[in-house]
Amino acid sequence: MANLLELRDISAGYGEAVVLNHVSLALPEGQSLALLGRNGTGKTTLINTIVGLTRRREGSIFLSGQDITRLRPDQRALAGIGWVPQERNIFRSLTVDENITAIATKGPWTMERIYKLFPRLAERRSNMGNQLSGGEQQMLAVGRALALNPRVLLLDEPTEGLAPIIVDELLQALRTIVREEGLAAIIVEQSPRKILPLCDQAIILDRGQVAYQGTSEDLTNAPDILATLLGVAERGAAPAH
Amino acid sequence: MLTILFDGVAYGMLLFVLGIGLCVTLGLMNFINLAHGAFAMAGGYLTIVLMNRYGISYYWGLPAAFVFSAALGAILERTLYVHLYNKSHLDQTLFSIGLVFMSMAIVDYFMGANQQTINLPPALDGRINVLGASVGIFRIFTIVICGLLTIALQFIIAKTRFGSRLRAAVDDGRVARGLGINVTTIFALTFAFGSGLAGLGGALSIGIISIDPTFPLKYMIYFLIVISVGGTTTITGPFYASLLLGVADVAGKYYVPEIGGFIIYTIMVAVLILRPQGLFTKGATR
Amino acid sequence: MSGSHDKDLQSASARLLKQSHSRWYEWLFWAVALSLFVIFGDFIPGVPTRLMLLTEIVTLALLALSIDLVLGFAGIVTLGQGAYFGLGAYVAALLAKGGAGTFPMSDPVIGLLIAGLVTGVFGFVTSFLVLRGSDLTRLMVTLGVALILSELANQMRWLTGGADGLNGVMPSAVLGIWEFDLWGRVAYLYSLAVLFICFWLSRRIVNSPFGLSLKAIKNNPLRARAIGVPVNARLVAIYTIAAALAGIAGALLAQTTQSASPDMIAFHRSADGLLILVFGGAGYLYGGLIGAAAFRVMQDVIGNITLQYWQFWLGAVLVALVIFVRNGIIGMMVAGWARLRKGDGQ
Amino acid sequence: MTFVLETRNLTKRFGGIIATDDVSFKLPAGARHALIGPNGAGKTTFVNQLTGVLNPTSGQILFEGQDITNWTVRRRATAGIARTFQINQLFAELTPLESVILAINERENAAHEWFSPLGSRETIVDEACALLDRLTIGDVRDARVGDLPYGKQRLLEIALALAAKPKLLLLDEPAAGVPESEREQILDVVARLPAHVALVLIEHDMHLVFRFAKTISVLVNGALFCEGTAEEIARDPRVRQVYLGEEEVQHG
Amino acid sequence: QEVVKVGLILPMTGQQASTGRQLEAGAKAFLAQRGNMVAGKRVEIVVKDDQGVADISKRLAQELVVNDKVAFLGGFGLTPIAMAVGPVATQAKVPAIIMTAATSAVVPQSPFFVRAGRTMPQMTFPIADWAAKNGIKSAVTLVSDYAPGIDAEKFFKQRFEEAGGKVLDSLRAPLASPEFSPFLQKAKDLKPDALFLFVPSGQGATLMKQVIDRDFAGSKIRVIATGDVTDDDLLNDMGDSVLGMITSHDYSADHNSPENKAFVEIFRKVNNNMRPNMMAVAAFDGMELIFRSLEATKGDTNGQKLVDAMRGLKWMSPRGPMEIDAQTREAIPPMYIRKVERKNGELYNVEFQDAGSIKDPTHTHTK
Ligand SMILES: Nc1ncnc2c1ncn2[C@@H]1O[C@H](COP(=O)(O)OP(=O)(O)OP(=O)(O)O)[C@@H](O)[C@H]1O
Ligand SMILES: Nc1ncnc2c1ncn2[C@@H]1O[C@H](COP(=O)(O)OP(=O)(O)OP(=O)(O)O)[C@@H](O)[C@H]1O
Ligand SMILES: [Mg+2]
Ligand SMILES: [Mg+2]
Repeated sequence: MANLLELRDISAGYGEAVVLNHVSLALPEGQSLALLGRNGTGKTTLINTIVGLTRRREGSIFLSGQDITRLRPDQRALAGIGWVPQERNIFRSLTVDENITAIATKGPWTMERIYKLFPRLAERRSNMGNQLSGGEQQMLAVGRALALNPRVLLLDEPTEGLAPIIVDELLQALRTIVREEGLAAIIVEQSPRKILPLCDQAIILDRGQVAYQGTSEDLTNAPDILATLLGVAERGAAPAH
Repeated sequence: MLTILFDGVAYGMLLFVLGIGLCVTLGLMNFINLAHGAFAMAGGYLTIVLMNRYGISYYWGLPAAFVFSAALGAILERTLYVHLYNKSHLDQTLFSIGLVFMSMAIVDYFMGANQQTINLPPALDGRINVLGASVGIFRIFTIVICGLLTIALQFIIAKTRFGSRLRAAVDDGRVARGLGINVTTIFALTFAFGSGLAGLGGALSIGIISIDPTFPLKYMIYFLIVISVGGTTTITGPFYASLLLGVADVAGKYYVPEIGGFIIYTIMVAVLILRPQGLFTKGATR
Repeated sequence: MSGSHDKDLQSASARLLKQSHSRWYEWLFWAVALSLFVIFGDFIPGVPTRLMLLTEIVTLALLALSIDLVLGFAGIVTLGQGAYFGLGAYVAALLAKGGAGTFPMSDPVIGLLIAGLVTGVFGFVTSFLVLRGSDLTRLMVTLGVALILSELANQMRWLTGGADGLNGVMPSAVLGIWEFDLWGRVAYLYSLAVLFICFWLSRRIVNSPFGLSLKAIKNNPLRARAIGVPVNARLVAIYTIAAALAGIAGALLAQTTQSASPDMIAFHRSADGLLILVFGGAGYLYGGLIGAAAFRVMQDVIGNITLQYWQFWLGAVLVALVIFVRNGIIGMMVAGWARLRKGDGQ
Repeated sequence: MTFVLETRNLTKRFGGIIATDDVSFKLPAGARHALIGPNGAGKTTFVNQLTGVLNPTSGQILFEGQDITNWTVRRRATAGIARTFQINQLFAELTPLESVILAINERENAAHEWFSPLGSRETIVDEACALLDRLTIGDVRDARVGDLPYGKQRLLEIALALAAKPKLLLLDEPAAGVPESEREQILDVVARLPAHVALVLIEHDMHLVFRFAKTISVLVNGALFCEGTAEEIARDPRVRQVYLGEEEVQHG
Repeated sequence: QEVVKVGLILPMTGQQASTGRQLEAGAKAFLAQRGNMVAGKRVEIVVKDDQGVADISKRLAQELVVNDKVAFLGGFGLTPIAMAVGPVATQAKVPAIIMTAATSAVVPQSPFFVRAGRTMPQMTFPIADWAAKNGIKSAVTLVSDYAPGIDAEKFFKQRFEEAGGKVLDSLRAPLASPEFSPFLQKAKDLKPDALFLFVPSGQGATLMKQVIDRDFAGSKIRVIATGDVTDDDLLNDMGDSVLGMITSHDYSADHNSPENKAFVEIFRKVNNNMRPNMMAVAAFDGMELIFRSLEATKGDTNGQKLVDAMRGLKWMSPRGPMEIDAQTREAIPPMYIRKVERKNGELYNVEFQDAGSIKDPTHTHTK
């Protein structure tokens, strides 16, 4: 099966400092990947490198087999990369509506559909970006990325600051969307417990390098790896009911 | 009385004309472009040259000034201004002052240091009676043009997708890029347009004042006052601010001439203390 | 980490303290400034006398230093420092004139102190205007204050001489000992000494806890408030101090040129001060000093080459500097130094 | 019982939106309280009014029995109200050490000293270093704050609030962006605060909430939806319906 | 061969730049006409740009004296600039020729000041006289709100009212403002017989534009001014609407004399066909003063001797007969009433009445 997104041997950094070292990954249609790692290991850097906003030093990036390494960020976005930045970065002087329409492209994700996913946003549609609560901003950031009608979704900690009831819904919804609409997604998360059941693959970064790469199922069943690489032994993913 | 009101409005329009391009480059793009006056000067001098040397009519001079300054703006944006968007306001100030110095010397070199004026076409010259007040035709002409421009601009900014993409790019250019907005092109177009407006403003203003190489510095204070009092988020804000300042200044000088020199500055300071974001901004608090 | 804990703490405190120690290059800087007196003081045959220019540079440097305190450290963009500069100039000039060249009223040092005091008070009063608003707002409010003041200077003819300026400004000998001379020798040493004292004070201020709180306010006033920093009081304090320094700078210029006229309070003073500071690099204290020297010398050199069009080249240098260099001349030197050291390391 | 904090009929409107709806709320000294609720329920707005960032439309706020409704942000801070911000509010150009020293200086009334150099008071520097170590960011204390990874910035955010040695500490999603492993650490630091300090935690991570809180208030649409002990809230089906969803709740 | 240096301190950039250019051009024209040798010495000009700022001019003066060892200073666009240079001239005993600054208070500031230009009352008295004699009973004055403007207002009022006229109101427009309409409207509303104007020579064009726009001619109000407003430099661009405007001044490029013909011709030749104005002629006469004084001292550059040699000098200038008052060191230029007319396709101030030579009336001092 053809890979929708493929990274080959990516190194990147800021200024002189190299933060990412030779990261490779491949993501076929309909699959999602959990990107894990402690603070400062380079998750955001990896996402931003795919978006095209960090200085790439080596390696190449393919989207549906097409080399997008040399495209500008905006061209990559139009080629199908949808991005939810870690700090949300809602356009503060645009209303909720405008935040979406400003970047929307034609496709299955219309404004109505986004508002259906986040009814809370619909109630605030004429609020300015800087007049939203933290969680509302997060919803808008996700909605905005969907409005691009992307083929690949890059979500940098998309559940941060969302109420538990929404987190569940959102992750479920993302999983369905990715499967059914043939997208691919990379989801950065702090909590493996939440994300692993919903993803197909998983990568753990450690100091800019891939420390673990495999299916998320394998990782779920490897508490020692989770413990050493992420330090999360004590809180398993035991089901509640 | 009515004449004074009308003169005030007309003076307001002069202020607005001087600042209109800046509403775009500083107001919308958030670039401290003190070189605004240089683009206005370019438009003004082009019109003078076209009229006085080549006998071309003022009506053609206006669009020509727009096109010329816009082209100049586009070139400078691509070569110089692009490097400045990500720098601090302070760097932008220094840079644009540098451009002002250069423009003054260049104009001095080609056009000489003395003041230059134009003679308006007869249709725009002279005065007519409106509601019993005698008013200059050219002043009406500027009021009409400014009013139309304001409406059109405000529409583009507030209601079109281009407007929201521009504001998004200004809010956070990096993220806007990452979300598919071609910030480079949008900025280039907007900057060129703003410069064109500056040029048009320059061409209009020489119907009322004369021009010399110190123009960009001499009137810098005025166009900055308009923008800061009106607020930087809309076009209508500076428009109303110009009207307010114009009427207050003219009426003040007419009725209490002793304090004539202080009025405009005092209003500015008072407004900015009471409403630091400008008089006509929506309450954007944070 | 806990093993070397004590030693670690030691060095944290020591490292902070070290930041406020003076470095060798600082001593070099002042030594050079002093040696210029010998070189350009008409002691060496064939070398032109440039002490007047140097004196002008010193006053500008002091003006830029005062802007650095509010802008580089507290983050208040100001285009109105000329107001305090001019006020200081008028106060000093009026004192010198009033005392008709006699001690103590016309004594330059006393004049400086009074000028600093008066402008400090005026700075305190006006500081409340700059507490709110964005960069642009503050720029315009400070500019507005300066414009109003300069219009006042023009209107209060009975006191200021209006547009003609004050004449007959005759400060007495400095401390009653050193007469101002045609070569500007006394003027230079006197201004340099004043600059040095003001600089030293500023340096203590920015390296103190008070200075730290200013930097915090500049970075994030919302957070500063939330941890209990009295933001407004701090801004008022530094603005007042800076105003007094600007006043002293103006007083220096008035005394050494024996005149005061509306252009000492005009817009271009504020603009020059700001330009010079950004040119030299804001936030280093030395930026204003080096900027003033570089700016004026450049103006002088280019002006000698092309009398009418020097503005073009000056503008070109400004443009290039902003595009290619971060943080002005000092920023350039710091970056160069870092690269050099790195080259050594490899 | 003495109350550190009390609000009376606190209401905040933004145009047509009622962000805080007639909230009367009491917090005893030494409380370990959590404030939860759906997104946009008005939690941050509530905290902003307590700390003075926003002025309430109507109602009163009392701190240790005094009406502080009209106090400035800073006056409240010096009186002993500290907070962390949901979205980082740090001093990007300073180092973590400098940031914390600054906060301690303010507390110790040493920040207006303008003549003695920074670092001349060793006790303050020592305290700052110790605090940073406690929050596991001692190793980056001389880095530029703006260059720190997000998670470390979150920790510094808390360090700044702790440095003030507050009587009332308001934590607005302190763990957001912090990896699970370190979340516990944060709570430990917070839990070790003196018993008389009243703590209010806003968090969407229910593990943390239920481990930490003795009492919980639920805000919905700006109004107090229900209050109770942690057990009561965990069991409340209405809370489950509006907020918790299927979230599994273990009570520590 | 010995060199005598003349240091000219001129505003070559900024608001006053056009003044500086005219002054420099005038001095150049003089050297082109007269040659640079006098009393066996070669005269050299050193030009410095003071940017119109007083303390810079003071510094430049000092450097010219100390470094360049100039024997004369000259130029000075504005009163405060001349004032600032005064102490240097006095201390260094170097004659300083005031070419532009027109306030009467300047020359008494230093015993080494000598004026080659003219003073405010010398310019305003003739037009006030003319107005009174030509059926103008009432007038309104409008001046720029700064010292020379206020001088103009004062002297016009004084002279005009002495002659039986009445000044209805004295309006002052802020120096920097580009808008004159409230003042012009007020003047119009007062319905005087004439409106008297004075603005610094740079602002004439803007003012006249707005004066014309307000249609004073239609309301039977005559517009009169000192020659600054219809500056030769700017006149041509102002257009036909200024035709017929009456002003008083000592120089017009149109002045009909062989001296002026020669001056205009050489001036245009060496200065890129520029038209000379009152600044240019003042610089030209300033150089004349320098040369004549050097001739008189036989090349001696002792400052006191040079100044003494200038006292009472008389010569035929392009403006007409010129004299330096032996007592006050003030210039006594000839004055004319002129009217804007079209000549050979260009606008000129055409002199139609000789107002004679006027001593500056404000001076009572001797020395
Ligand atoms: N703008 C920057 N300049 C310099 N270094 C940076 C910059 N941004 C991040 N870094 C460094 O790059 C490294 C990786 O940071 P990154 O933000 O990618 O981590 P992360 O895994 O996303 O962490 P977190 O979980 O905290 O979000 C960190 O060590 C950080 O200090
Ligand atoms: N300045 C403002 N203008 C208008 N509405 C605002 C403003 N600030 C906040 N709101 C609205 O008030 C409501 C409460 O916001 P608040 O930030 O307090 O929510 P929250 O409970 O903290 O939510 P979250 O859990 O998502 O952080 C939100 O619906 C928000 O859109
Ligand atoms: Mg990250
Ligand atoms: Mg919140």
